Amino acid sequence: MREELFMAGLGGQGVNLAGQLIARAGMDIGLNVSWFPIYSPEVRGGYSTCTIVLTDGRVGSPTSEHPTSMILMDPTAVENFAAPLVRGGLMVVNSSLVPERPEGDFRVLMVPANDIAAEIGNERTVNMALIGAWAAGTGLMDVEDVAGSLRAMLPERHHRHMPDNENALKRGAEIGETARL
Amino acid sequence: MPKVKIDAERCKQCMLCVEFCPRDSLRISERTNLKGYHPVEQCDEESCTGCGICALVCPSVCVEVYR
Amino acid sequence: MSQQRRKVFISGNEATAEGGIAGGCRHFFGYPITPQNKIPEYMAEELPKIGGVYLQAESEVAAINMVYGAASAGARVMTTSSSPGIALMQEGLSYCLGSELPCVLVNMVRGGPGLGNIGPAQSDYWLATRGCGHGDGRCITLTPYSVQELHDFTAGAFEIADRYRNPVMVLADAILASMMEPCELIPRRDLPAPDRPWAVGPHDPDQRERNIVNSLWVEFDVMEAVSQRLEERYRQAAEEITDWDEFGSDEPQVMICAYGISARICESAVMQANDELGIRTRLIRPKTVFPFPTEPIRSWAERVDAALVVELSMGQFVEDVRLAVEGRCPVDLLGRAGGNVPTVGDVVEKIREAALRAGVARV
Amino acid sequence: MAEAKLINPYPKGLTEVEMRYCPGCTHGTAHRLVAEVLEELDIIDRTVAIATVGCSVYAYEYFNTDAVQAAHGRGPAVATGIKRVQPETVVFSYQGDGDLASIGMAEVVHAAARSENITIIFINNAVFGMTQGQMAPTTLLGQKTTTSPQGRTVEAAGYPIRICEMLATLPGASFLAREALTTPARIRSSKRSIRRAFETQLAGAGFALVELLSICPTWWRMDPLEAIRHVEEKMIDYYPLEVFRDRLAEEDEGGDTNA
Repeated sequence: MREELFMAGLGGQGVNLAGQLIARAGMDIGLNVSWFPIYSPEVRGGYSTCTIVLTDGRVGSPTSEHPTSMILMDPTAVENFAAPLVRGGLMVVNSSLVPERPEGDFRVLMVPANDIAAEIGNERTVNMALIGAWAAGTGLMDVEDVAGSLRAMLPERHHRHMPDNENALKRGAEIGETARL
Repeated sequence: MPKVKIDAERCKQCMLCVEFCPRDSLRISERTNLKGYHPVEQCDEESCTGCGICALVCPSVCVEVYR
Repeated sequence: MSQQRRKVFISGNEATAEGGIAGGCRHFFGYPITPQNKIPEYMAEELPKIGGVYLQAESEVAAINMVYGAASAGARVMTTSSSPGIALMQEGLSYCLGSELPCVLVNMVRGGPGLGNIGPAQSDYWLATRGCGHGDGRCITLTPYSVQELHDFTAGAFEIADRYRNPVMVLADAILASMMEPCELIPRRDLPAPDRPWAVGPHDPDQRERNIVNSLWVEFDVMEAVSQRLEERYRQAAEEITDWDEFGSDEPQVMICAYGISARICESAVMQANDELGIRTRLIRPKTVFPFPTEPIRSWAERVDAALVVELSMGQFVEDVRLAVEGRCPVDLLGRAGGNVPTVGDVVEKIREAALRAGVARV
Repeated sequence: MAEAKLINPYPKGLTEVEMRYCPGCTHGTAHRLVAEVLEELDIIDRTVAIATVGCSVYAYEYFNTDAVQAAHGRGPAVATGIKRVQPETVVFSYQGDGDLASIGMAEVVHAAARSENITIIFINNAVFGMTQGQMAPTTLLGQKTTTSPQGRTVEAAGYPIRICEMLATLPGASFLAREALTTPARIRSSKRSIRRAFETQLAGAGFALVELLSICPTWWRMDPLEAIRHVEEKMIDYYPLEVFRDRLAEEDEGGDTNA
């Protein structure tokens, strides 16, 4: 298998960290992985994108021309980056910010990530809801595994956020399950 | 008797020792060293007090003072 | 290695810095420049913990001369920078070469000339393999293509530098610097001091003559003898440490030559060409570019119908490939610049064109 | 009367190699003073001399210590590298005015700013000697050189740089003195400052620099005595002889006050 995931969002939305988590989780379940970022020139507030390759073979190129899945976190991301997604690929969209469902020859998961985070009461869990949906939607990893990798990545002082993160991952995964049907 | 010995082959005839000698006991010699300089020599052992100024000002480090 | 390697998920910059520490580096002198700033930051954090020294120099010029001083004093020492900074270091590097001082430099190449940009590039190929100051000195140049290799090559560079009494440059790029991958870290350990009887420092004058680190040889014959000694050393290095990797078809029609990040892209392209296009393709990937793996490239050139070189520069690496191939097969170039990187599709298309021209593929 | 005894044995800090300086050039004097200080402080075997680029490029042949030849102007950076690896080593960089005040300005300023625990011997003879008499950053206004043939003017070349005064603005500079290698008294005073500069390093007190006004009979186109007069009459006017900073002494005084 070879999954090429492309993620895009505004700086500050935690795009890169979320991407690193997915790659790290992939490594933890025994896949070969890479994570490659492209930042816009502004250090903060600019655009963030990253590409994650997950494969049981050689990673080869860490960049991707035609991603097999995408996580797009805001309207600009959908507008600018959706086109190269492969036919039949999976697009995870933050529907809290992108109300209109993108149309195309691909599967779409509308995940109200900001709303989920608000309900959980922790706005930093937005990207966890999206990751949960992606994980379940691709069927590549269980959210429990993702949570385990997150715990390993986070410094001790942030472990108190783990319940919120796990909650958001699960809520996202529930939505993700629907795409696999 | 105080005495100044100058390594004739190292002397470059800069004259600083001659000029600064308070007793005028040094002079340029007639002879020529391998570099073509006329090395300084002591001309007046009697007047030398062994003050060492010649050695102090010598940039070629070629003056020995005996006292 | 007695201790187990620990597998972590880490950026190229961090893997490089940790590789330096694993290689025995306890002295780091550097100056900030994107895209390698994570390395000095990492060193500033870690070296004091293990009794090492991190010093931010006032310029790259000063940094390389601090390296020169530290190497003279017998330390395993390194600096890291990116293209314009490495350009500034050329004089000091030349002194290291002339004085035969082991030291390690890492160059995370970015777009140029001039201030260029901070995108990935391989356009310092000539600088690394031909340049390195004036005169007849050459830098031994290693070209990692993954985070793991950045770590391993940087660690190994110190031993190579000591073996040949020569600076070693690890030549990578902005992508390798910033990307993250799993990496098995070489455990940190205290290495014995390198054997450098020529190093300066406190000594008993009855035990040895005074040591002088110098590259001034006014007499022509002496200077020529130094140049001949260096040349002999490079010839020896060519025999002993020339390294490369190969991947793909065992009976190739097309040979691709690429190093570093370009080789990563080519690896994917080779898989596609073999599996989807049915063009039998093999990647030859130098892990050292000075000394250059002339032999494998030459020997495959005898057997393939076409060669393709992929590099992030306008045709620098290709010259070494052509020197190796010596007309045995046509050599095509896919060169990108300025931070742009060819896609896998671009490379596959080039493979197809090369195969078509060589008459080994239709469509 | 007892037999006369040699009162100035050849300094152990110098090798037997004959210095290749022009007749009268006070580089030789400076070398001797440094060598005597190294011997008196008993640090010859743990000193590394740094020879830089200029007339004193061969200093590594003259000082009887381990030595490193450094790129033009980079002596303080090389000294920093050595000192950071071997804090127990005494390191000094011997630099002329072209080397230190022109191409190497950044290195010396930042070494002082860091209070790098090294010693700099700075020879100021107001001219580039090795490259045949060109204008230096310290060339006096009106002074003729091969690249200021009509005499240095402010319009064309600005003002000469006073290194000690400039470095004195940096708290990291722990010992700064300007001396002249002209008269016997001044040469003795020079040696005191050189000794103090090494003592500063030995005490771990940080950056020390001694500027020595020197003569260049060849490129000043004067005989050595004229050249000495020129220093006395012209150079000292612009470059006053002074101990600008002596942190060890300040600390001693501070100690006395507290006692």
